[in-house]
Amino acid sequence: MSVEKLTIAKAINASLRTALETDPKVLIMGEDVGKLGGVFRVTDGLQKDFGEDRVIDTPLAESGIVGTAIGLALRGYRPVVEIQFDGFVFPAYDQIVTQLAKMHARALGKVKLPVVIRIPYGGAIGAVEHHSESPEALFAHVAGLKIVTPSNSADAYWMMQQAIQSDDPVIYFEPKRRYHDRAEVDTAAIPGPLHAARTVREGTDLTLVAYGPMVKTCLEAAAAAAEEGKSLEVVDLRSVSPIDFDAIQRSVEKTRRLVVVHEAPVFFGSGAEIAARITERCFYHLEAPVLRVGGYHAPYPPSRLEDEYLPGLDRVLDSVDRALAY
Amino acid sequence: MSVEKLTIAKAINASLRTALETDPKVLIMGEDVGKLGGVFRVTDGLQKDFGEDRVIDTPLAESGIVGTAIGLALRGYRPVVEIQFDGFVFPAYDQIVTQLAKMHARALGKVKLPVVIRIPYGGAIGAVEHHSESPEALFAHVAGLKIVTPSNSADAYWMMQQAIQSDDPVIYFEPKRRYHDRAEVDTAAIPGPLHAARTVREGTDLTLVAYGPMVKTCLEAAAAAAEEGKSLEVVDLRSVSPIDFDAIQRSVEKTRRLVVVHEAPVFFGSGAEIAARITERCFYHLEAPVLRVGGYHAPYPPSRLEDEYLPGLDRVLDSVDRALAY
Amino acid sequence: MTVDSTAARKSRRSGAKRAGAKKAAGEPELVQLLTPEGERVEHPDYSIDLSPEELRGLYRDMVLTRRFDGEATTLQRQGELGLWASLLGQEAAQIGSGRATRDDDYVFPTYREHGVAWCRGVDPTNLLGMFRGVNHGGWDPNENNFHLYTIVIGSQALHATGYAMGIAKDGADSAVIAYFGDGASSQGDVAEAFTFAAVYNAPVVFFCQNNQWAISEPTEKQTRVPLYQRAQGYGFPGVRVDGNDVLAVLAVTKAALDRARTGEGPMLIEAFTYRMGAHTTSDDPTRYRRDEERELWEAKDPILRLRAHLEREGLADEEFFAALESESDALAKRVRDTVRAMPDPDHMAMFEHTYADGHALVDEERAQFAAYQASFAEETN
Amino acid sequence: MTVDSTAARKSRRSGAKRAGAKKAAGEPELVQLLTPEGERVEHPDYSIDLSPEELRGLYRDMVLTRRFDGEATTLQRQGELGLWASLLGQEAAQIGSGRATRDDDYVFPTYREHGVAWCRGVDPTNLLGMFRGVNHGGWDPNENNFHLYTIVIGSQALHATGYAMGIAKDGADSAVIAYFGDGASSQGDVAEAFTFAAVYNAPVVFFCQNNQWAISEPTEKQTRVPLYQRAQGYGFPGVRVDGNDVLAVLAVTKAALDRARTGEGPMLIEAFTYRMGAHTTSDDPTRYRRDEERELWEAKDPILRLRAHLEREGLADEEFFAALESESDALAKRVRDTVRAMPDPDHMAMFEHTYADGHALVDEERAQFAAYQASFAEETN
Ligand SMILES: Cc1ncc(C[n+]2csc(CCOP(=O)(O)OP(=O)(O)O)c2C)c(N)n1
Ligand SMILES: Cc1ncc(C[n+]2csc(CCOP(=O)(O)OP(=O)(O)O)c2C)c(N)n1
Ligand SMILES: [Mg+2]
Ligand SMILES: [Mg+2]
Repeated sequence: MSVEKLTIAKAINASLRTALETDPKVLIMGEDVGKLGGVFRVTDGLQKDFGEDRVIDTPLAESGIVGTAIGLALRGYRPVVEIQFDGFVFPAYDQIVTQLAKMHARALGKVKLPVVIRIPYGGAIGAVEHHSESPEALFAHVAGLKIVTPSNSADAYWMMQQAIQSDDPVIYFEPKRRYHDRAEVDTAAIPGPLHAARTVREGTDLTLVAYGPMVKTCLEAAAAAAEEGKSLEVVDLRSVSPIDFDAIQRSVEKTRRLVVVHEAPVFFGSGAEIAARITERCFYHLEAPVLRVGGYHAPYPPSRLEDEYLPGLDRVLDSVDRALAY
Repeated sequence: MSVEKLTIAKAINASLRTALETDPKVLIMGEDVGKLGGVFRVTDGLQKDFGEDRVIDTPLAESGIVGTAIGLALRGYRPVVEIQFDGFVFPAYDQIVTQLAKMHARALGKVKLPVVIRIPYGGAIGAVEHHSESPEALFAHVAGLKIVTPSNSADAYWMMQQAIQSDDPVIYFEPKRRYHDRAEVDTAAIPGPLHAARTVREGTDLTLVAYGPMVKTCLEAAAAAAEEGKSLEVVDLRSVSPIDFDAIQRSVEKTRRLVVVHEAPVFFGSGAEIAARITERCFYHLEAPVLRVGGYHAPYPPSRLEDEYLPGLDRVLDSVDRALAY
Repeated sequence: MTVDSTAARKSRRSGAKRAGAKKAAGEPELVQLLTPEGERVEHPDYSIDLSPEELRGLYRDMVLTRRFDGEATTLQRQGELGLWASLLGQEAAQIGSGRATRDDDYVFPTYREHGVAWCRGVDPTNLLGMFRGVNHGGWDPNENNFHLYTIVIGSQALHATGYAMGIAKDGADSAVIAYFGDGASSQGDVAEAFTFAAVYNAPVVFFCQNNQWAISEPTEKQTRVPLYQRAQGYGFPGVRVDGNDVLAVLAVTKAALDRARTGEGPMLIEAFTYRMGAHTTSDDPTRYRRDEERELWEAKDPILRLRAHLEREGLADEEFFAALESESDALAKRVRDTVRAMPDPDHMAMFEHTYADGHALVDEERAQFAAYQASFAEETN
Repeated sequence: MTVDSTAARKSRRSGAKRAGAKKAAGEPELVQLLTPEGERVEHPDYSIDLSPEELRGLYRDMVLTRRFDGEATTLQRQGELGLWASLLGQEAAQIGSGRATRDDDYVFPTYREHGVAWCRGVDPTNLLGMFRGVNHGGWDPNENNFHLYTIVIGSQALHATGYAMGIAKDGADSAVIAYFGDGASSQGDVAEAFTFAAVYNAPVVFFCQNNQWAISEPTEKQTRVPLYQRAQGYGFPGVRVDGNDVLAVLAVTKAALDRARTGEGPMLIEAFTYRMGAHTTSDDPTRYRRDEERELWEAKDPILRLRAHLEREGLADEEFFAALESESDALAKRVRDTVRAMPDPDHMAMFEHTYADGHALVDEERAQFAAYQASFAEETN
């Protein structure tokens, strides 16, 4: 039987295991990914079963991790690199932006860098500073990277398979607050395209676009709105670069209203790009401006404030009401 | 006489000189800023006149430059740091994003980091890779930073004075292709607010918003459009964080059409934020969607292609026509 | 309290095999002034001469720090803190180095320097705010010249170096001490700090607590030679000190700070110690290390060691120990009470302090949020 | 061509003051096998025994490289290139190290390794594309195991280390050589490369061309001790070689590569040389250094040195030199002609190669751009 109920964390683990089994070139690298199995246990048991040569505890240096992963990829390996928390990706930012993203173009396609960078991201876990951020926009602006983020176990499994198979560098953002959400995974299914959005709830009055941890929040918002007689469609973006604008457009042409929700700060966030492009595409369809719900222009706050900082049900519904009021 | 005709490069030099003269805590730091006077000669003559203790040639390590500048600021200094070219800011990105931007909030306001980071940016100088980029969006998304960019000599002078006086970290992007543009600077003037936009040409049919190197391009576009009987208003943004949305809104309420122009890639660029927010603010005023003109989703190309990659007169006018056609 | 401040300039090699330079088979030498059994030994390069009162003071510092630390761990288990990073086992490294600093020196800690904070006069309850989640750092760094905890590994080494460059520019004779761990030694920022410190001859002491582990990774994952040797290649001296020997740490750190303040530039101290507990309360060390290792190090416990010395030499009586026990209890109670009473920050605090001079967007978002919150109040009305 | 490959393992110190280990007052020793006057000397740790043909080959490599380099400088002045980074003065460091590599080794250059590219068989005209602005790197790295030029200082040290880790995983006996400059030694990435290379015992040779300058900054702005010493602190050997002595560079590099391929791990070579020209054609070195310095180094010219040796030993005749002169002229002409004929890339090339597997946004922008361009064609019609 290939259908199993798995948490998101376990689904990623299973996917990494499958990759290690089927492709001898796949490597796992990062801080504490080996014996400990990662601080979230996402790589649990992999070093034990595949050895230190394939599941590599690295020195504590993110630029070094990504930089050596690039070298390993040049040698024909397919490294899957873990950044321990969102806020610790920045020491590697230079390697990601100036090397990983650009080398394929620099070489006119003559080298490929199939590197996956796993980043547990987002808040709501009561953590200290740097452990709750959502930096996806800082990567999406950079050409040469692909950015995906699953919201459920099946996607977690399959999108990791596809990310590893991709010949492009992929940043794979893991919604850490949802690691323990459990759902069915069919490991024998035929997955859809990696960068296609998915409508996870149909509706007619307004479209909610979200990805990663906010998909569940939006589904809850849609359920709550339904009780008030409002029919919200929820689109799980799944990919932040490229963005499946066609799917959003189709939905908005139907609902004529759009609210984009993410944890990252609104200013220069994904919502801006979506609002700008969908407004251009759907100018005559939109009954209301595209509204955005996200973090504020402030460092991620101390955890006792994160409930206020993060978009929750109420803030989503507040924006829905505002959009419907146009 | 305090009015002089200066190039942008000389105006910045004069402003740094004034700051060094008036505040003993001001320091200049960076690679080759001393004896050489910087690869663009922006710091020319300053080490000779103020000594190696104030104008510091640093080791070749951008994280080190920004990191030690933070330490110097904690000690009460006001370092003005040069990053030699836009594409070389990324090794310092971690220090900028996780430390420089966040320390004031982390300390609940008890420490201030008056650090200015000068970055010559943008293309059209026929340079090799990494020397022509426009990374402003990658900083604007990050709370705790302020981002400004002058388009002319007078602003170059005064905005540097204000950036140095600011108790917040300021990233000061210098439009390197305009370094040699010359204009009058009144060093005795009373400058307006650092983060206010300025209408540099009045018009009635459409608003062009630009900053840094693209202001001149937009003025040229407006002049060309005028010959065809189209009246374009040009707003020089001057500040990318914060953005003077009020000024844009006022203009758009009048012209009802907006095109945003920047060199940086369109995807997740400044234009997205401006389009999203102005559409929300001016939903019933806009006759056309906000259009964006910028770089493509590709690494900055080899210089023989940069004329095609960068927004020029024709591409701006093409978007103007498209906006007017709604 | 006297420490031979010129000592550090002498060659490290010259001390090999002599009394006080402890060296297990295959292990590099190590400055030691107090054996695990509490016996005073001499070292050719580093000497120290403390009064009984000073010795009792160091003991008190370590005991209170450990008690505070244990109380914080308990508070985390009780849900009062979100996380705690215990210093258990590293008391000597922290108290020894912390007590070596002068008031005008400046300290850049990691997130584990609770003992150093204690020495600097930071109220321990202030350290708990960030672990409780009510702030990101609850003290004024300039009040005690003790910077905020830095979580991004290695960053503070550069801040410390820059600060020290500023001291040199000011012509002051203060010094800076930058703490970091064995894991942190791999970060580029630490290497760049070494480069800047050396080139500018900055008065900064790099104090690496090699507690053998970076979460689950042993030091072999960061280096194949002892970390103190790193310094040589950058042109300044490095020394390994027994990090569980508070006297040796004090002597070596004081010498290094004095060296820095007299214009001799940076120095690297590797305090060889052991993280006796978990990395943080979120960590489960049984997954990656064996109990025997911990037991081995318990025999070198920094507090027991100094106690043995005090007892052996008759420098402290029962009354002292009993009084200290009460003082510990009182501290623990105060910490407990203070933490429990720590209020959650006001929601509007999110919008404070992002900028010193304000920012239009923050103003706009603050106003929107206030209106949004007010809308609930209206609904309830 | 034989080189004592075990040499590098011996202590560097043992060679001090002996023949071949040149040391000016206050300067560290330096492996040298050929004096500036062209006299062969022996070194206790590194030996070399080359046939006259091999010696002439090295001479030819250096002469052609310099001629190519000069031609490129001229082409830049004529506006055919946007920029040129000349290797003038560094021919021995590059030819010696380049010729030490085996075909299956992998090379990670900076932006100045034109001589190494030559040794690897990269057509020199291919190097010019990026300086002309028609591409960012015009060759297939895997064709000659010669990576693209890397402009962001220090980044490639990590790529080299990762590649070497891959070689080790494959169980191959190839090695990697990573080039970087004295300035680059300050970058955190280079330090992290040292750490990773040491921890994984990766077969990588770090080859630092200390040409005394990082644009306008002398090496004292990067370090206060000789750079080769940096390696020790990371647990692998470092050696300084006379970078203007092609024989010494060849011997030392070959030994280091052999060492790496036999599982002995990384090594750092500091080739002590001099950038005789400007940093690039955009640079004006008269602003920051004195002519006398250059003159001093001209006396150590790597090409003159080997020529003196060839002549002194009667290993090459007039005919050889004359033939080489013609070959140089031919190369120069070919370079000139090829560059001038290099077409500008098609505009649509902007949209190629950002991704290997495509990207919806790129497709959209490509189509928009094509339509936009077509609109001009329409207008003209
Ligand atoms: C840049 C960065 N990467 C990763 C982490 C996550 N992290 C926190 S502590 C730690 C280990 C630190 O080890 P060490 O430097 O030895 O200090 P110790 O915790 O042992 O005191 C890691 C990997 C971090 N805080 N910062
Ligand atoms: C990260 C980064 N910062 C700055 C630059 C600009 N830059 C180009 S070459 C150079 C000096 C390099 O000196 P060195 O490493 O000694 O190499 P050399 O040019 O002497 O061969 C600088 C600062 C760069 N290319 N990359
Ligand atoms: Mg540790
Ligand atoms: Mg150099």
